[in-house]
Amino acid sequence: MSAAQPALVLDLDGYEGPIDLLLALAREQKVDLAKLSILALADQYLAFIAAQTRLCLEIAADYLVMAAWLAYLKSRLLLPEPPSDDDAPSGEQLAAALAHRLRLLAAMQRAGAALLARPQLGREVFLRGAPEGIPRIDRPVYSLSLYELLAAYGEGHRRVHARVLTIEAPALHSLDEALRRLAEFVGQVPEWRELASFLPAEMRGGVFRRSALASTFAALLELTRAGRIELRQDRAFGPIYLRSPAARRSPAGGAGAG
Amino acid sequence: MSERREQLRLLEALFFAAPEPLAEDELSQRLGDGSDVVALVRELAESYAERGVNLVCLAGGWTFRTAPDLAPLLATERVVARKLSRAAVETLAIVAYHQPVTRAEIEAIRGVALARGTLDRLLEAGWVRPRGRREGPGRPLNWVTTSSFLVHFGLDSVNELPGLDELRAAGLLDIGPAALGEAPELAADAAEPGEFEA
Amino acid sequence: MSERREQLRLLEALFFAAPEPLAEDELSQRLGDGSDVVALVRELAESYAERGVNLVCLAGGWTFRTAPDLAPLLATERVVARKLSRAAVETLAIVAYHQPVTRAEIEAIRGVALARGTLDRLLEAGWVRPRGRREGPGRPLNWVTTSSFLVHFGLDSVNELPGLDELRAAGLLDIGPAALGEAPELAADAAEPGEFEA
Repeated sequence: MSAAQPALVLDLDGYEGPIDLLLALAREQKVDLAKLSILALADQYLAFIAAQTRLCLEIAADYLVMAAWLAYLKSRLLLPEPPSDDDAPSGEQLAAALAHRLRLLAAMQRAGAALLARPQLGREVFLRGAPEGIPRIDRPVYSLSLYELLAAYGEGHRRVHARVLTIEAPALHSLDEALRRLAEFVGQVPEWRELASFLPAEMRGGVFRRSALASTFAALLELTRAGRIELRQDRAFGPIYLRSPAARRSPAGGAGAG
Repeated sequence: MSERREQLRLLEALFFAAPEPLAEDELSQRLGDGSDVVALVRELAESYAERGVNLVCLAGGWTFRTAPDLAPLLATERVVARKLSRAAVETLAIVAYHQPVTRAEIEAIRGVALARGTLDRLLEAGWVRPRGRREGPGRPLNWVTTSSFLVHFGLDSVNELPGLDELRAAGLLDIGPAALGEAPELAADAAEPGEFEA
Repeated sequence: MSERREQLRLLEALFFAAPEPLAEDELSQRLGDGSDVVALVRELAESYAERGVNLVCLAGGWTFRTAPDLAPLLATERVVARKLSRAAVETLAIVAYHQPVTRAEIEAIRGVALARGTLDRLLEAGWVRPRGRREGPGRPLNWVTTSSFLVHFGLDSVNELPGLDELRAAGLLDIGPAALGEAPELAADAAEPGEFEA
């Protein structure tokens, strides 16, 4: 037997485990797996293992375990069943179970081959090479409550009204404007003159006039503090007079202030 | 002409599986010398001309493309919930209260220009629509609310929208301290679109 | 029957455009209620039966695919797949025919521990995936095949696996007591992957 299979001696690596090896040996019996002689197969396996002179123990461990189990099975098949141990499977049952395993693995090996023999995607058959895809269009649905709608309307009113106020503000005579106006007269008022004569000429309504008076008065105070103008009021609520300081009246002359 | 039929089948499979358009000289190589690729491709293109996919020449090669007229049917619609911007909600409210109203009037009432797309959003939501044009310079479109606007807000007509007094009573027109005492003028303004203008 | 023709065109375009097989209920949605999707698909499949691309049912959905007999002619399109090891092929077959199946069961059937990487390769190919855990000691993962396994091997469902009926009749879809109980040393080995790995 060993002469007939020199290749097997060197080639444990070619087997996917002890069952696979058993299956290969069984196939050498050239009989239907269902009619397999497990006893003969066990002999074959043991002979095969015995012939391995160069077994790498690490790789072969499970093959050796199987060999031990087959030797045990063989003894169970050859010797009369021990009377004790009612629950333990008989030698025949163990052999049948092993045969089932062999047929199962053989079936799975065939099934694997059958799967791979099918036309495979990307090898024999192809799907669409460049699917355009199905475009998605989002249809928006808006949710809005009546309350939100009405609140937005109220909010709009509020905002627009606030805007009206900020736009009206420039219609008043500002302090900056008054300062600019008065600065033009500084140094050109040698005699006392009434404040009212410095108010903007284009007089408008009451609010504007009052704001012009107030801003011009504030500007006068500012210029006086800076020493650029002099103020005089003879009595409470009386008219207010102003003139340029002495130094500014005569730019060439000496010091002096009022 | 069984061989011709086989060549057409092969062409069909090649166009189908290729990731990009196939040029005629590539096809010649695949079909073998002496094949009349031009005629074969023309025949295949004709047999697909009326179908859901067409064989078209793109970027110097031939490829299958879904028929252009089917594009709208191919797309899948997906419903997406969206929120309207504040500007859009306010614009909708103005259209509701002041309709028919022109874009310029809406802008005048809001005091700011309408961003591009604000009215489009409302149009898309199906809540406003144009109705006729205003006589006058430029003949601008008039905007009104739609019946689905009424349905959405559970109203029988726009007359059911609360009046300004009712809005104020509900606290929705409350005006901040900056506005001082001028609320009554606003009420008058609201009745006449356009007078809000600063 | 112009409407029917339009429906066939739309189906054709959908199958060409879709990146994956389309199930019949998806198609019903697209074509509208009351469309006889089954009959339409059958008609389209028949009209393509002799052509270079065929309409086939894969993994529960319909899709176009090149005709299998053209394989040798399409060969240069071939993407050379890495060859699967014998262990991987056997493992794939075991998962396909015995699913859901645990790693220990795969090892019991094969009579040897799974080398590191065998399941990984199949997982990487997208052909198997874990699904749930087996109740019992250690709660091991169950392995099943995926829909891309079906698409790859041209199957509509696992019920179409070749030879399934004969295997069932021969009792070979049962892993059986032999693998689990009555060859104790093997079963115990199988439960501890890693010990055998070379």
